[in-house]
Parts: sequence; C-alpha cells; structure tokens
Amino acid sequence: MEVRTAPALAVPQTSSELEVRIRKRFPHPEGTFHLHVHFRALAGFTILFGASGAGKTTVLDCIAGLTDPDQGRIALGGEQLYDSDGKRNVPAWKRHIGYVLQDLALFPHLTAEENVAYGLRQFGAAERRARSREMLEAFRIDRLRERRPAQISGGERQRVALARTLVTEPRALLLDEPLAALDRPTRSSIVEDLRRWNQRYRIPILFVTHSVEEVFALGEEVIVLEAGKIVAQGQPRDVIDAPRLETVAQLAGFENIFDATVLAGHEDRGTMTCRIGTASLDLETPMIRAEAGSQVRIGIRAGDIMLATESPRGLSARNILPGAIQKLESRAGMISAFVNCSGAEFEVHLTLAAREALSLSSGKNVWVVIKTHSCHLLRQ
Amino acid sequence: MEVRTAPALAVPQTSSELEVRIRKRFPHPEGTFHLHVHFRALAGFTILFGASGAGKTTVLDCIAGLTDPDQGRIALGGEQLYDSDGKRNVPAWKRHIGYVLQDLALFPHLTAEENVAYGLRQFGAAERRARSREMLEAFRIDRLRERRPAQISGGERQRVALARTLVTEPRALLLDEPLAALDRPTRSSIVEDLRRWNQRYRIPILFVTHSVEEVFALGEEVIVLEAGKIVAQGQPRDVIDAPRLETVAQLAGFENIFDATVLAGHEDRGTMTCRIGTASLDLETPMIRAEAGSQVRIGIRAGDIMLATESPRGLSARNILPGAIQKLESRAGMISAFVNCSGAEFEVHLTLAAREALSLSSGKNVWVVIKTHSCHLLRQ
Amino acid sequence: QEITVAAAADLSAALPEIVAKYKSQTGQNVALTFGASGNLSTQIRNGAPFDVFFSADEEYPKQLIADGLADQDTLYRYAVGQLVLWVPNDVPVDVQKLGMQALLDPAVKKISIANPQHAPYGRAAEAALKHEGIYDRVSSRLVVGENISQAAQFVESGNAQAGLLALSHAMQPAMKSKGRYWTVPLDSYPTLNQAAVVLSRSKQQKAARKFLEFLRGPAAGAVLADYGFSLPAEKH
Amino acid sequence: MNWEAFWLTVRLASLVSVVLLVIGIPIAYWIASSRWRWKFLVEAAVALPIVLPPTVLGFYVLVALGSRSPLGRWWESLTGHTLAFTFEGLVIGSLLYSLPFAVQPFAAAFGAVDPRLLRASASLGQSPVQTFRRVVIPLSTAGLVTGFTLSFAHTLGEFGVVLMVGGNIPGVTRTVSIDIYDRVQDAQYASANQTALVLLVISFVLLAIVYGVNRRAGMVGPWR
Amino acid sequence: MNWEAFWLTVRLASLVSVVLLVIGIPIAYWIASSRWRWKFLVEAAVALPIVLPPTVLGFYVLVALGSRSPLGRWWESLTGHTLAFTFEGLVIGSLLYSLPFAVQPFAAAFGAVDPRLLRASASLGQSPVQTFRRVVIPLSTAGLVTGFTLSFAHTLGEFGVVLMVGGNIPGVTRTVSIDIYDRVQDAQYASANQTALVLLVISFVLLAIVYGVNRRAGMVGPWR
Ligand SMILES: Nc1ncnc2c1ncn2[C@@H]1O[C@H](COP(=O)(O)OP(=O)(O)OP(=O)(O)O)[C@@H](O)[C@H]1O
Ligand SMILES: Nc1ncnc2c1ncn2[C@@H]1O[C@H](COP(=O)(O)OP(=O)(O)OP(=O)(O)O)[C@@H](O)[C@H]1O
Ligand SMILES: [Mg+2]
Ligand SMILES: [Mg+2]
Repeated sequence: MEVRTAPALAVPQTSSELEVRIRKRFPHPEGTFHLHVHFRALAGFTILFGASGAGKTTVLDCIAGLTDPDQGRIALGGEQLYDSDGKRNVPAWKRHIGYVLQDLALFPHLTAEENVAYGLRQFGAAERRARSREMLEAFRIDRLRERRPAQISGGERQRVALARTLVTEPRALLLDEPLAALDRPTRSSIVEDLRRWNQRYRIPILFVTHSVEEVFALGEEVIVLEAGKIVAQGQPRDVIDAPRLETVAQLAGFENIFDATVLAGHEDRGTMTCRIGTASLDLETPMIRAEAGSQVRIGIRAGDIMLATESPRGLSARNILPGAIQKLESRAGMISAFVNCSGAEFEVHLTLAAREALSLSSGKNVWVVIKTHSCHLLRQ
Repeated sequence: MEVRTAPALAVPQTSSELEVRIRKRFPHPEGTFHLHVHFRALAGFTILFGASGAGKTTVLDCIAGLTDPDQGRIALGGEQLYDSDGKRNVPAWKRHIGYVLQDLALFPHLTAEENVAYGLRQFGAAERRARSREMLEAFRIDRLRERRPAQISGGERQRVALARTLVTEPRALLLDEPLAALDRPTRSSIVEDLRRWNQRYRIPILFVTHSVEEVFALGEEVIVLEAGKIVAQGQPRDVIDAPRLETVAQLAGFENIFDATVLAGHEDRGTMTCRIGTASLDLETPMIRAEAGSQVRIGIRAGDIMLATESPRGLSARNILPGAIQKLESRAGMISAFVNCSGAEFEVHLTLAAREALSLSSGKNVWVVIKTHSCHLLRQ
Repeated sequence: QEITVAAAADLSAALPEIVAKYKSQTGQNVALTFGASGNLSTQIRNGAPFDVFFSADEEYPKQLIADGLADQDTLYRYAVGQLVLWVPNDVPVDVQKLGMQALLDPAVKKISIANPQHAPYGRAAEAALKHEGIYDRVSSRLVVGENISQAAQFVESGNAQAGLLALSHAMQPAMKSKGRYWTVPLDSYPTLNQAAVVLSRSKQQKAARKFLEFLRGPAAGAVLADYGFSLPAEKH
Repeated sequence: MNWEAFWLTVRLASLVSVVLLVIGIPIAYWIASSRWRWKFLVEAAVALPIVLPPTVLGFYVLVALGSRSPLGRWWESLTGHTLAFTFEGLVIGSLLYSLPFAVQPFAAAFGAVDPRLLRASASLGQSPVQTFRRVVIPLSTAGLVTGFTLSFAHTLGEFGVVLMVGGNIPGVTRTVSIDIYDRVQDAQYASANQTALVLLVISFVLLAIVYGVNRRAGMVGPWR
Repeated sequence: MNWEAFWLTVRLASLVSVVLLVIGIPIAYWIASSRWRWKFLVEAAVALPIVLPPTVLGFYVLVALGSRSPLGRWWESLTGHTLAFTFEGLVIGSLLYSLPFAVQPFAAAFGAVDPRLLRASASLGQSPVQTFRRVVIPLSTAGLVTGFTLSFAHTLGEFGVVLMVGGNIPGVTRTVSIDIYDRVQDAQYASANQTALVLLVISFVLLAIVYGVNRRAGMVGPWR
C-alpha cells in the first residue's frame, strides 16, 4: 500500500522489542495443555510455525491481553505489559497491539468501511474517513465499503480484518493466519504490502502461518512450537531447510523420512554411514554423536535429490544410488518422481524442464544423487 | 480414515452426477455481481478455483439450497433439486448434500462429539456414538470430544466441521476451503482420507481451494471461476499448467508474465517470434492467430526454465538466452534465481541440488533455456 | 354445607367476629369474600357463586333486585355508616373544636377522601364539604382513594394531613393510637345506609336467609356497634 | 399466615408460566422467523393486553367468560359451571395478561441466534423444527429464563385480573396478592407485612434457584 | 374522552420507559458482564418488585415517601411538599415497578453478544465502555426494544401503584388507566369501553411504530 508520509500517530522510534516469557495451562481430562515459551521478537517479522493445536493462537492471545497467562512476563519496547510478580496486567485495550484474530470477528452491524474506521476514534470524521479509504484501497476492497460482513466473500472478509487492524498503526502486530483464505495473486500482493509496512514502521510482527512459502517470503526469524513448547528457532533457512526434529521436518514438508541404523562413523571426514530401514542401502550422512547400531531418522528433501540418467562421474556427492523410476506425478509447476533404490523409495522433485531434458519416464533406470549434507539427522 | 464395511445408510449406486446451471445476481451500487455458471460434476473431485470474490461460495450455497438462485436448474443423480421453470425448490435439509461452510459454523453449545453426531439423528444413541467416535478418531481429534468449539484451536475446529459433515454420508459433498487452517502433515493426511472416501463412496465432491498443491493432489477436474463466470475447465494439467488466460496463470502462480509484440510467424514449424517488452529480446513461442505487430502476453513458469553455465549445444529448446544472475533467494525447499537477459528479468526455480551442482552465485553469467512450448500465450 | 358471603370491605373486621359467633351457635360454616361493593355486584351479575351480598350502600342491592338477581323480601338495611374527620397526631389542629373548619388550617396540605364517583363514603364526604360551604376552598387539596380504606392509608402514612373516613376505620386498633377524629354530623350528608340481600342464584336459600336473620339479632348488632356502625333507625 | 392462598398462588404462577412457555415459544418462533412484512403489527398486538389497567382487563375477561356471554354459556353447558370464579378462569386471565412478558423476550432471543448456525443445521439434514429445537432453543436460554421468570413473578403479584375474574373465593381463587391486599385495606399492617415478607422471601428463593441454575456465563473477554 | 388523562399517561409512560432505558442499561450491563459468583442473587432481587400486588407495593412506596419516613422528610425539607400525589411520585413508583421489565430483557440481550467481537474491539484499543456503546448496544436492539416496549406498555396500564402514590388528582396524577377504572366502577360502561378502545388504538399505533422502525430481520436461513 502507499505509505503515508506524515502519520498523525507518532511511530515509536525506540527499539521496540517484544519479550515474552509465559506459562499457561488448559487443564483437560485427557491431558493438560501446557504452554511454556520464552522468546524475544525484534522489529520485523517473526513467524510462529507449528502444528494445529501447538499453541500459536494462545501465545498471541496472551500478548494481546485477551487471555491471562498463569505466570510470566510480557514486555514491549521496555514497557511491562504483564508481570505475574509485579502483579502488572495492562488491559488489552491499552496495549496498542494490533491483532488480526484467527476467526476475524468483524462487526456484523458495521459496513466494511465502518469496520476499518472502528479503531480510529481518536481522529476527526474526515481524517478517519481518509485513512480508512486509503487502507481499503490498498487492499483492493474499496468497492465493498458500504457492505456488511454478511454480504462479502471469505477472502474479502479477511482483507477487511487486516485493514481494520493495520489502520490503527499499532506498536506491535499479531497476525493469526491472515492470508489463509486468499488466492495466490492477492496473497503475494498483500505479502508485498506487509513487507513495505514493516520497512516503514519497524515494529515487531508475529505472524502465524502454516505455509512454508510465507515463512520464506516474510520470515526474518521463525519460531517453531510443538505442544506448547518452542522446539526450534532461528532463520528459516536453518530451521525449516535444515530441521533437527522430525516433526519440524514434517511441517516443513520433507518428503523423504527414513528409519536408519548407524553402521560406522568416519571421524576423518566427519561423516558416518547409515543403513536405511530393512533395505540393504547405505547412506553417508553428517556425523552425530551416536554409537554404531543405534537407531536414527534421516530426512531428505525431494528437491535436494538429483537424478542422473548416466552414472555420474567426478561429483562431490558421496551417495550415488542406482534405482528405477516407479512413477511420475504432476505437481503444481513441477514433477514428482518416485524412485526405488534397493527397496527404499525416494521422492525426487524435478522441474518440468528437467524431465524433458532427461526424457524421464516410468520404469527408466536412473541414478539418485544425494549430498551428505542433504541428509538431515532428525530427533524424534 | 478407516472405511466402514457395512454402512447403514445406503450408498447411492446410480451414476450420481451433479448438474448445475444457475444465474444469481447480487446488485450493488458499485456494480452488480452476476453469477452465471453451467457445469456438470461427476463422481469424484471437482475443484472450484478462482480469485477471492469470484463466486465460489455462492455456487456452493446455491447447490446446498442455502441461497436461492435467480434462475436455472440444479439436479443431482437425476433428481431435480431446483428448477426455476418447474418451480421446484427442494429445501436444503431435504437435499442430503454435505456442506462444510467456509466459516465452519460449529454449534457453540455442543461439544465436539455432539457436533459430529448432530446430523445422525436417524440412528440410535449407540450407533450415533460409534459413528462419531470413529470419525473423530479418523481426524485425530478424539481427545477433544468433550470440549466446546470455544475451547479448541482453529485447525481443530476445521477438522470437527469436516467430520460433522462427512459422518452423515451425503449424496454429494461441498467443501469450502476445508483445509485452509491446517498444517502440512495434517493436511496431507486429510487429503489422503478424502481420496479414500472418494474411492469408497464415489459421489460428486466440489472442493474449493486456493492451493495449487491441493488442486493437483485431489483434482480430477478443475473449474476456474472469474467474476461469476467459468473461464476455464478441464484437467489440472491442462488448466493450471497450460493456462490460456492471464488471470488463471496468476492464480496458478506463473512467476514470469511479459508484455510482448508479435514480430513474425513461422508457419512451417508452427511457431512465431515475439519481442519482449522494450527489451531487445526475442522469444520463439507457439503459433496463435495474431498479426505481426499485435500485442500479446506471455507466461512462463519459473520451474520450466533451465539454467546452464556453459552455452548449451544440441538442445531442442529454441530459446537460449545469455544473461547474468541478479540474485538468489531461498524458497521453501528450493532456490529462486533472478536472471537478467538484455533487460528482461526471468525468475527461475532450481532445486538446492542444482544450485550446488552448477555452483551458482550472484553475478555469474548463465544461459537461460526455454522451450517453445513452455511459453504460454495468454489472453487478458 | 358452607355458605359464601360477599361483603363490602369496611365489614372486614366486624363480619368475621359475627360469623364466629354464628358458627359456635349453629355449626354453619360461612366463607367470607371482601371487596369493593361495585366490583362484587359486577361479579354477581356475571355469575359469581355467592349466597349473600353485604353492600356498603343500598343502591347495588336494589339494582340487583330490579334485575332479578336478588330477592326483594330479603333486603335488609343492616347498618348506617358514619363519616368522621380524622387527623393524625402530628398535625397541630384541634379538630374537636374547629370541626370541618379545621380543613382550612394551612397545616392541612392534602385532604384524603374516597372516590365520590363510586364510593358511598366519597359521596358523603363531598356532600359534607359542600354542606359546610368549604368545598370550593379545599377541592384543590383533595386526594382521592379508590375506596375508603385507601383514603385512610393516605392520611395514615402521613401523605395527607386530614381525611374524611369511615368511623369503622377510625375505630380500628391500628388507627386509634395514631390520630384523633371528629364525627361529622349525620345531617350534613345523605344517610349511608348499608344493605344486604340474598341472591337468587344461591342454591342454599334457606341457610342464607337464616344467616341474615341472625344479623338482625342483638348479638350481631353489638358487634357492629363496636366497630363504629350505628344501627339503622327504622327497619323494613 | 394464609398458607392456602400461598399454595394456590404458587400453583397458579407455575402453571401460567409453564403454559406460557408452551404457547409463547411457537408464537415467538413465528415472530422471529416470519418474513411477512406486516409482522410488526402482530408484535405490537401481542403487547396490548398490558396497556389496559388489570382490573379493567379483568372486567372484560369476566364479561367474556361470565354466565351472560356465549363463551361462558357454552362452557357452562359443557361443565356445569362458568369459567369465571374458578381456578381455570384465573389461569386464562393471567395467561392473557402475562403473555407479552413471555413472548417478547423469547422472540428477541430467537432472533439473536447466529443465522450461520441455522444454515449449518439445514445442511446437516435437520428440518426447521429440529433446528429450532436443537439449536435455537438451547442458544436462547437467557431469553427463555427472562420470559419465564418475568411471567412467573408477574403472576405471583397479579392482582387486578385475578380479583375480577376470580372473585376472591377462599381456597379457590384467593391468591396471596389478594390476601395481602385485603389485610392492607383492613389496616392489619403487621400481618400484611408478614405475609408480604414471606412472599418476597419465597419468590426470591425460587427466582434465585432459576437464575442460579441458568447462570449467565458472564460476557467473556477483557472486561477489566 | 378525558384527553388530559391521556396526555398525562403518555408523558408518564414515555418518561418512565426512557428513564428505565438510562438506568436499566447500566444495571443490565453489570448483570451481563460481572463474574461475581453471587450475581444471580442480584438478578433475582431485580425481579422482586413485581411479585407484590401493585397496590401493596404502592402502599409501601407511599409509606416510604410519606412525611413520616426519613426520605419523605428529606424531600419535603428540600421542596416543601411530599413526593406523594405528585407527578414525580408517580414516576418513582412506576420506575420501581417496571424495572424488571426493562432490566431482564436488556441483560439477556447483552449476554447473547458474541464474545469474540468484544475481544476484537479490545484489540482495536476500545475501552470496555466504548465497546459496550459501539458493539454491545447496537447488537442488542431487539432486547432493548423488548425492554422498552414492555416497560412503556406496562406503565400505560399501570394502575395499582399509580393510584396509591398518585391520589387520583385530575391533571396531575389521574392517568387513563385510573380514568377507565373509575368509569367501570361507576358502571359507565359505554364511556369506559370508548376510552379503553382509544387507549388500545393509540398504544397499538405507538408500539407498531417502534416495532416497525426496529424491524426484526427475520431469522435468515432456509426456514421454509
Ligand atoms: N479456551 C480454551 N480452553 C481450553 N483449551 C484450549 C482453549 N483454547 C485452546 N485450547 C487448547 O490449547 C491448545 C492450543 O490451542 P491454540 O489455539 O493455541 O492452537 P494453535 O496453535 O493456534 O492451533 P491452530 O493452528 O489449529 O489454530 C489446543 O490443544 C487447544 O485445544
Ligand atoms: N449475501 C451477499 N450479498 C451481496 N453480495 C454478496 C453476498 N455474498 C457474496 N457477495 C458478493 O458476491 C461475490 C462472490 O462472493 P463469494 O462469497 O461467492 O466469493 P468466493 O469466490 O467464495 O470468494 P472467497 O475466495 O473470498 O471466499 C463477491 O463479490 C461478494 O462480495
Ligand atoms: Mg490458532
Ligand atoms: Mg468463499
């Protein structure tokens, strides 16, 4: 969206860091859900990633002040918002934190424009109108401005909810799957808008998503939650592309995950040999502290595996395995090849271009080429 | 999910085809939305695809009987459900069509289990309980069965809504973005469940999604809606991978879309040469009926473009363009390379493996290789 | 067999005592229903299952007789009501000395009377005021209760400073300690004859007539006198 | 203390409020769901009984039920006695007078149910009546409790209609409210106060039980 | 036709229902939003005035306002006259008696507002009071209309309390309901009927206007 040059609401210029250290329990007969997290989010995007029910929404609710943690501390830009020791608990409406709720919660009695203007009470009518119009235009929903939420589509509602929150120029932003109901072009243009917004305002933005694409498009930092605990944290390329945990690998969409047994270590080159499942297939993987004979899990991305139609020579890759193509499947803009190597099935992603170049087809004999460092050893 | 061997509700064995021919107008001061569609959906998955606000939910509402069309005919397995001529309009609750609404609409006063059992009034308590338990287990939410919708997470709610509809064994199924709030592993396992369901029951399933992945994972047929009209229809590989319309290409995520001018046709090999934008860059594309000098749009998938570090020889591809890598970006499990060829910027997708193999880096000179048939001429 | 007696509200203290005596003498059960005479007569017209009707005036019974709902031969004037001017203790006017003129004292801001439209005591009060020639000077200060009990409540609660009430009310234990009264001369208002009648619909004519008969006796008369009803001068 | 009158009153109020639940719900359902454009006239008509003074309404009811009206005569020929001055007559009069206190809150609550839930229910094969029973009614408990308690409490205190239609016959139509009224009229303040106090305490306990069982959740959210 | 009484009655009913809107909303807000565990006792207490017969309640009010009560004396020292037998006195008595008809429907409507909207409002920086004004109130119109019309209509027909507290003074405290009552008592049935009819027609028109303006949407959905 076009960025206003003279915002009437002062943009906090201090380093606005969000610090969260909370515990929260939901007791249930079938087992208590126990949220216990501690993290800092600097200005910019921090992605909250994790399976359904991991606790992402609960974290945001606590930060926004809509749920009280059982214990802990929440601070934004040096100001204590919640402190169970100091008995401090700033009410939600005084926190100046924007929150796009997972279920949107648009006001059914207000038009789209009135919804967007709802948080601008401090301005005069003209200013309120100008700001909300501008925001509606930015999200390409200005033609809906006279309509009630019941009269617009799901994706339109999601954009109204986003606009309603962004227009208030909050000190921090919590976005709970804000793009889930949008088509691809709309989504990318809003991602662009959000990036620009971020550059302009430099506030902490916590962004919940299940889309690995959005993690990479937006994430400067990603936090992976599992059952209420942080299990991984860092840059997307480290956390998502080189996961240490099987669950994270699954969330990130690792197509190939195998059981394996450690056969032997090679101290000299920092690798070890593992045998995959019951197949008589050995892979050379990076070294970890594990004794010979111990069980490990190995994850390999379908996109990290190369196929060759002739036995490749002079490659640095240490795992070159002969196999046969079982089947080829069209995916969105790419091809999945399933290759059987001595009983282990590998999924390999190819561009359409590559399939043509190698003239691959079902039944064809190929070589699967996997670099040592593409083999990720996963904890369970 | 495990499929019941002896369903108490007779599965209609007749060819159950859904035929829809409807018009529906929503008059708005800023312009009337006019839905006008005609399609048949056979047993199996038919994907409804289209931008936000295209009319997907309205189509489903009309079929379910929750919105009255202005005019037309809806028939399922030979039975007229709606006919504006014959003045027939079977009420929603007599249509036996399962519908997972976009906003879920779980009953807030009922537990998850009671929600799932809601549509099973015709069975005794024991049978009802058995069926809903089974369904809850299939969707891995049986531990939530005593909880109310307000006490479960967004993704969990989505699964309850799906279970609540599927358990009624409907004659047709309408799913409005049923997987939008789910993480990847949960989503794939539900996609698997749905495929199995489909094989068992063979009923028409209309599935709305914005995810190209889901289109390919489920779609036997895809219908693309734009502003209330069907603009494309067919198998995903034709419609999504070889779009004829720019809007469809955008929805499908075509990364490269250029303005171009037709320079000359080559009747002999069925191709023509087009000059891209203002760049002095010519591409050979498939032939269409267009005069020299006319303006066209060309779409090319980033995954359909190959990179070579040496000038490739003996390739059938007719477009081999020298350029330089501008930057490389990590995407989920792959690399985007942006290559400048005489002023035109191409986005090219590479696997991580390919980047290593070619040791690509920013500034490196490369050749961009594009097959004629990867250049899709798009109508606007 | 029980007989049911509908009676005007101002008999609500006296009649139960009479009934108790009657029962100890004859063993006859008598159920009592009190209400405004107008309401009771409306109800009788619409089929109320009463055997005897004790009205607070003579008009209602006569109309019932005229309409064939009561028997002329049972009409009995059982008492004459008396009007008093009642003043609470905290109002500093000497009613005994001033009589009606006490109402002109500035300390008397509101004067309560029963509704002259349909309550006999209200009509009597109005007549007495006119007779005294002060009606026009006090009419703006009149507050009107829907019946004589309500008029009493207005003064008794301290919201009115004087009231034209029934002697039977003024003599009630609850009122006696709270104020003083002056009896309005009988010649300043039309006689407040109160009459009773046996209803034609009654299925217990004999028992009903027997009860009325008892009322003519000295035992009942004494009780009525105790409660401030003077006995009728002449009898039918 | 006139326990006979008490017992009668509680029976009357319970019966009236339960009957109003039974007949008020369908009327309110119609008001909430009909899209007839003149519906608002019916809504206004439902509120009319209470704009008349109760004794006057009672008078009209008395005339309508009494031995001189066709209805009264028909009933008399059927049962041998008039409806007026019987417990059934009281019930009819009270029903009429308390109707709006039940119907209006019911209709307001029904109309506030999220329409998306009705759509979901229809798509799950449930007829409008089933949907009403399984979704609308359970989500309207606050309105149902309101209508029920208002009509119950109002019938406890009802006086004018009851007096006119009932005729204050001990054990049959003399309710506590008439009993208290009689005592006050008679300047028996001590016993009137005592009876009123007992009525208040018993009503309070009954109402508290109803509200306590149907505890309002309290608006969720950051209401600090 | 006593137009003076009419005008007085309409003024009284309008004033009482508007004042009940003003004081009933905060009380209902508290009932709907408080999480105090004994709240249900307060809810029960709010309904208590109507369990007493109106004349008896009126009698107690009369005693409370009279010159022998502290409140009455305080008011008298302030204004020189007692509250009884004045228009203000009528207003106070009617307010007390009609309170539950306003508060209970309000509270039921407030409690039915989707709590997610309250959360959204708080996250948009709006205080509980602003949220109440901008979200809860507009989404509770059906309940507000119900409470308003019930208290309005009920005050039109109110008789017992008004008679007791007002003293039936023409032009000051004689309302239509008392006027009609007097005529019935006086067996002037024709003129009573006529007045009652006029009252019914005018009330009907007023109520129809209120319901017509606040037209219920009709439950959306497949209610065929
Ligand atoms: N109000 C509540 N009361 C009890 N349990 C709750 C409540 N809200 C959430 N939970 C439970 O706590 C866990 C975390 O829920 P949360 O909504 O934070 O998950 P999430 O990570 O946002 O999931 P999703 O991706 O599905 O939205 C879940 O198991 C959920 O069932
Ligand atoms: N009840 C309604 N009244 C008026 N207009 C409506 C109504 N419902 C939808 N519309 C409009 O009709 C168009 C189609 O809406 P629809 O909900 O069918 O879109 P959709 O394809 O489902 O979009 P999305 O992907 O965002 O859910 C939109 O422009 C929307 O604003
Ligand atoms: Mg969530
Ligand atoms: Mg939609």
